[in-house]
Amino acid sequence: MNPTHLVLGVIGADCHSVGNKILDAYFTEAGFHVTNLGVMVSQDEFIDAAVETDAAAILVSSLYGHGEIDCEGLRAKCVERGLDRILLYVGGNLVVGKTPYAEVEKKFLDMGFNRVFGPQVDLAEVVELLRSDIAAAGRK
Amino acid sequence: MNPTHLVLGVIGADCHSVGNKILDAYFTEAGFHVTNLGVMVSQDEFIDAAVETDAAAILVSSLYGHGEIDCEGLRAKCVERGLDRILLYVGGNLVVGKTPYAEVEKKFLDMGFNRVFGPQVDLAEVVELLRSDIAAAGRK
Amino acid sequence: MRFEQMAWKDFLAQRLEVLKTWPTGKDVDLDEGLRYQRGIPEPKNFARAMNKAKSGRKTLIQPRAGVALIDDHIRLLRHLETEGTADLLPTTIDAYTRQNRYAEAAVGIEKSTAAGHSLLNGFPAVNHGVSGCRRVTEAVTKPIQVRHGTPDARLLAEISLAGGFTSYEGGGISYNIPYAKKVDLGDSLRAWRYVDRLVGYYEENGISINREPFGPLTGTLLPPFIGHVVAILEGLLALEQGVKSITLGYGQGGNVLQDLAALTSLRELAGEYFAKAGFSDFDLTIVFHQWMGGFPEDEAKAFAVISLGAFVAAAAEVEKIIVKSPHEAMGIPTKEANASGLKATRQVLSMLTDQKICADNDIIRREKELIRNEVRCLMEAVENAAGGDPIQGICRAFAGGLLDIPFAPSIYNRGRVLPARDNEGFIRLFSKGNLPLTDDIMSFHKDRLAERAKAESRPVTFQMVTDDIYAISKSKLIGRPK
Amino acid sequence: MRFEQMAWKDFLAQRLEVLKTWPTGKDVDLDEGLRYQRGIPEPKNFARAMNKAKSGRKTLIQPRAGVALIDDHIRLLRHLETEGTADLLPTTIDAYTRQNRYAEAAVGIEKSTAAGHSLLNGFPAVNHGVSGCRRVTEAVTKPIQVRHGTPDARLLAEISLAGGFTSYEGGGISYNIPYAKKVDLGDSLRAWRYVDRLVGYYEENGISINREPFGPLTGTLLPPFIGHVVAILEGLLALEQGVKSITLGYGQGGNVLQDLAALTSLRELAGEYFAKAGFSDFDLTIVFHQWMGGFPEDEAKAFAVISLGAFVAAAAEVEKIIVKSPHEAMGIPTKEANASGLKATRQVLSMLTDQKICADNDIIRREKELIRNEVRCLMEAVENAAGGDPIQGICRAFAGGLLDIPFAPSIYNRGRVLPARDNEGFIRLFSKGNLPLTDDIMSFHKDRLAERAKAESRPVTFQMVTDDIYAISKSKLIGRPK
Ligand code: B12
Ligand code: B12
Repeated sequence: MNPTHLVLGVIGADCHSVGNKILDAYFTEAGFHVTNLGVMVSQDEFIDAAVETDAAAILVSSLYGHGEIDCEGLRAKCVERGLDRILLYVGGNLVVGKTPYAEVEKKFLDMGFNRVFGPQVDLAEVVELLRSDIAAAGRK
Repeated sequence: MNPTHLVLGVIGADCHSVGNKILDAYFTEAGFHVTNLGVMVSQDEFIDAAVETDAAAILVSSLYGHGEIDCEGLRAKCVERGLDRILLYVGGNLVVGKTPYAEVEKKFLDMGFNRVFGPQVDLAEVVELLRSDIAAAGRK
Repeated sequence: MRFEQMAWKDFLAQRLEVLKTWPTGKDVDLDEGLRYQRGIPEPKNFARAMNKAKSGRKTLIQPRAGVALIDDHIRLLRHLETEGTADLLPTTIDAYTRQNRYAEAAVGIEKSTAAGHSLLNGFPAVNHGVSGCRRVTEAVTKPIQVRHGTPDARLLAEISLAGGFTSYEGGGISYNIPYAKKVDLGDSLRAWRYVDRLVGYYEENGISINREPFGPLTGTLLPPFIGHVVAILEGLLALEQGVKSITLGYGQGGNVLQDLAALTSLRELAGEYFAKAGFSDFDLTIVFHQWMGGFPEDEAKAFAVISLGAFVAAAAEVEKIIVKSPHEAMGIPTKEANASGLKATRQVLSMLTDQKICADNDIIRREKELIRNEVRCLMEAVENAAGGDPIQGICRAFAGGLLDIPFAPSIYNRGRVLPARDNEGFIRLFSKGNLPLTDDIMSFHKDRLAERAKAESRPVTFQMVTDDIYAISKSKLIGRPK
Repeated sequence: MRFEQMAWKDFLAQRLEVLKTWPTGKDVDLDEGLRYQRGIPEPKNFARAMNKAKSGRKTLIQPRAGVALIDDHIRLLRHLETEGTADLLPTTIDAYTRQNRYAEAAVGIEKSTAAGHSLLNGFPAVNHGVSGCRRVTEAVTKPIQVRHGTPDARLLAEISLAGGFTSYEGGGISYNIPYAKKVDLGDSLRAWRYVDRLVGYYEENGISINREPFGPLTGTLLPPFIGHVVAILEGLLALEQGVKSITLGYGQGGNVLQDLAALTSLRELAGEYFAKAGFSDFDLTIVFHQWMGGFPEDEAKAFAVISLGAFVAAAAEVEKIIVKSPHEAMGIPTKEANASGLKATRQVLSMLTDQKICADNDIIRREKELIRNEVRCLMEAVENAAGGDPIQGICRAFAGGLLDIPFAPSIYNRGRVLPARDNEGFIRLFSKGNLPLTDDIMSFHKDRLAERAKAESRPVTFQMVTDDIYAISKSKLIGRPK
């Protein structure tokens, strides 16, 4: 069985690399094939890599506060590029300033992300969710 | 000119003696004649001392939180004992728990105190107020 | 000094009277209490927890907390053990109960029920009686202690020990002089002999109950040696009555090196004096109290004071730290504020747990030597005054000012000692009153204060003391002139 | 290595290009900028404030802060200087500006105006231009600095210095490797040579501008010597261009003794290397950064981390401390949260100001010696790689992994160094990558880590590193297995 492909990266002009390295290690360890684009990744770079690897999901990080600006339109661009079933996960310190999680979640769900995570998320739970979301989406 | 007499003490079962010693020193220094009853003073003891010294004001401290219970009825008792013009000041941590000052002030003004002070009060201001209140009350 | 246990028949005779002082007293049955205590799971035994902390070199955290009504009190404690991760729980007793004014406590309970929130500054355990106490101690999972300030705490001890508490704070000096005005010192010492005898009886019957004299006293610019002498004397009196698990306390003074010296010397000196008096079968542990004087009103600043206290506890490797809250300056904390003090403390402790920090240096050694000499002066004076009877010795020492606690409210305390900080924030004496300190010692104190006076271009006066009292609440350690 | 100033005509030629990179560049006039700076009152000069802190043995406090719009930014800074009692003010630049993406910053300004709150993570100073900067610097009473993370910060420097800022953070290594992905290291070093030359020009004309290389780098488990080498190299490059007031930084590592050793050795070593390179006319000061890694989410715990940092700053007697807020783990702080971090820090500093605490002991000496040897290894390697040209040396050293910053995002960084904490929380190396450390040094590191591995019954692996990265945010210093 081929491992499921994921694309991972930190969007925009964001340089926070520590969490990214940990996510890479964690999802690889969990059995996924991770294409890690590192920090400062543009929407197009995410999509190119997803197309290229036939990825089941794109895992977007944003730590530095500009997530709101940087992530806008990603879903539309995915659809445009034919990635209509791809899962979009996003996590980190997504907006500027300490903000109730529910508010942040709504904002990013509305933008078309499938799941939204705060910085204190338990990665084991993310892996569970990802597996079941992928299964539900009929991919493996 | 005779110095104005004050009665000072910590009401109820309250043992906080540090502020009391400082208040004693401060008002004495400011030129008042202070009868300091120390800690754990009952309403009757306050009134006895005020009667005895013909005091212009009673300065009640309460730090330990039971101020609400301990101070109730002091004004009525003063009137009963013929001290109808006496000034009643109260200060300290007057109720149980961190409470907005305005709320505490209202509670104690309603009980018949002339002025109500929090623990962070500037004593110089209190002396000013006391002087003008005494003058206004037509005493010296 | 001779140390003798109270005769059991005297104890029992007194007991009849004690239990009559409030209706809930009749529900206390010594043997039933012992049986009940035997059923308490070992991890909930306070004495055992302190002992484990010592062998595991852990610092346990404990808040203060108490409200008028049982259900509220339980909710409060549960919050402190879950959200606050308290290792040890308290039940702080209200101020009426501390003065045996149970009728007023009853009014407080009524008014609190009516108001829907606590109008009492603690838990009125005597009024709630044995069954009320058991509801509390059964509702929590951590060892739980009675914390109060009661000169005559005999009935409270009977009820709360039968009620499942496994530690009891206080002592005949430390719960009289700072907490009362007119209670005869001999009376409180004898009342506490009764309490210690009661704990000794539990010990003889296989139930270890921790005892903790109250170290910080007035919490206000207390030079270490004064608290240490009181702690050692109360320790001796407790051991005399059969207490085995004893925790001596010291309140943060604010100068880190003085605090470190004080904490190590307390452990060493107590051990030595206890051994010299012939005691060997005891388990000595140390508790550190975060700053006991006036706090800054601002919560961020209060967190800073709390964290600094936690730092000292970690550096000194004490077994327990009593934690303050960011509401300290303003009023009894909400359960959330109380838990947040615990969390800040926990964070500092766990970040420092594997570190060894400034355990020893020349200044610490100098201060330890000083404390040792000061303690010796006072202990000798008490021994000389005792004529064999320690209680007698203590009463005479206080009467003559050989023992004297700064700023205390009791009329049995001379109140002639005046402390002030030196130029580095060490607490020194500027007036020794009648304390039997040698000229050498006093000239050290005076020189250090002269140094500060010079730096501030003003004489050492009561104004300096006042400035020092306010200092920490105004974001300083030393009350310098503006 | 030879140190040579950039030729003035080269500078001016470059300058023409730089000022064209965004429309606001055209408003910068060097001479007018000098005149403007001459009018700034002395107490608002940052270099002077740092110098006074050194001679007066004071630790100044400074927050980070920046929002998109000028008026909001002013309100924020004023709150920090009044309520927060900040001694020094910042203007933190947004992340688009840092990447010279001014068009995106413009979008951010628009969206922020529309939203009524800042959608940018800092102040877009280039977009606001000289006049916008002057509005800010004139609105405050304290010295004010540009804080950012910009590999090519030439235009920002031109605008902000003409705009009245008197201190400028950053450097060609420290504002590239941790902050960028694909910016050529030689390019950023040359861009910073321009910035330093600009500052040197101000100095030559009687305006002292403080320069501060960014010490903490990735803020994540950085062994002191790596940051020190970068700081010393950037210091040398700055002095080369005529900078006089230089502040070197170090970020809290978490082990108190290692932090103390790091801070004293940074001052000593920098002084020595600067002198050895022939510089004498400089004013060196030290800045300490409160914990730069992941913070605990809980605000009480964050206050504890903040207070512990303040403790170290006080014990080390540094001239400046950069302060975090209780919101750190969650997002850019509100002005209230930011001020509360300052207040907690102030409280600790002022309580410790007259105290001397663990300034020196055997462990501190051991660690200082270690750091000195490690720094020597790396500095020699850079010198050898330099062939006379320090910029060349630095580029070659990074290419060969002789300099290597753990966890950095830049492709010009090898990223093969892996640090982990030892059993007492000291940061050690478990993989040195290609760092030119001697076998002696590495066997010390390995022994210390082996000790921890043994205590935890597990090997030293990447899991241990991950555990250590999370540790402080999970209330520990060392990431022990459960
Ligand atoms: C030291 C201290 C103690 C010492 C007291 C030693 C002694 N004998 O004096 C000890 C440890 C013994 C103690 C015991 C208790 N304490 Co106490 N104590 C404090 C503490 C930390 C400092 C008090 C102090 O000395 N401040 C310094 C002096 C100079 O300031 P001050 O007392 O506030 O007085 C000034 C002002 O209030 C004002 N002022 C006072 N009265 C008046 C009157 C007038 C007219 C005016 C104008 C001004 C004025 O001027 C004074 C001089 O500047 C405070 C908290 C704090 N402030 O940080 C708690 C505090 C007062 N204690 C408190 C409590 C509850 C108790 C206990 C009941 C134990 C408990 N449940 O925790 C017992 C009391 C038992 C009893 N019978 O009274 C609470 C009160 C809570 C509330 N009101 O909601 C406080 C606020 C702590 C807290 N947050 O829980 N305490
Ligand atoms: C270290 C750090 C830095 C270092 C980064 C070094 C580097 N190259 O990595 C330095 C000092 C360089 C830095 C710079 C800046 N930083 Co910074 N930084 C931090 C800090 C303290 C820790 C980040 C970290 O490494 N955490 C440890 C890792 C393991 O956790 P993590 O990054 O959160 O990642 C985990 C989770 O978020 C989650 N996750 C992340 N992405 C995703 C995606 C998915 C799909 C899932 C499921 C989970 C997930 O899983 C990860 C692994 O557990 C945080 C605050 C904090 N957390 O305490 C601020 C913080 C992220 N930084 C912040 C800011 C603003 C900046 C700056 C813009 C400067 C400034 N204005 O203050 C610049 C950024 C410039 C740029 N171009 O990006 C802000 C962001 C504010 C906001 N969102 O409102 C923070 C929150 C601090 C603050 N409160 O102000 N920073």
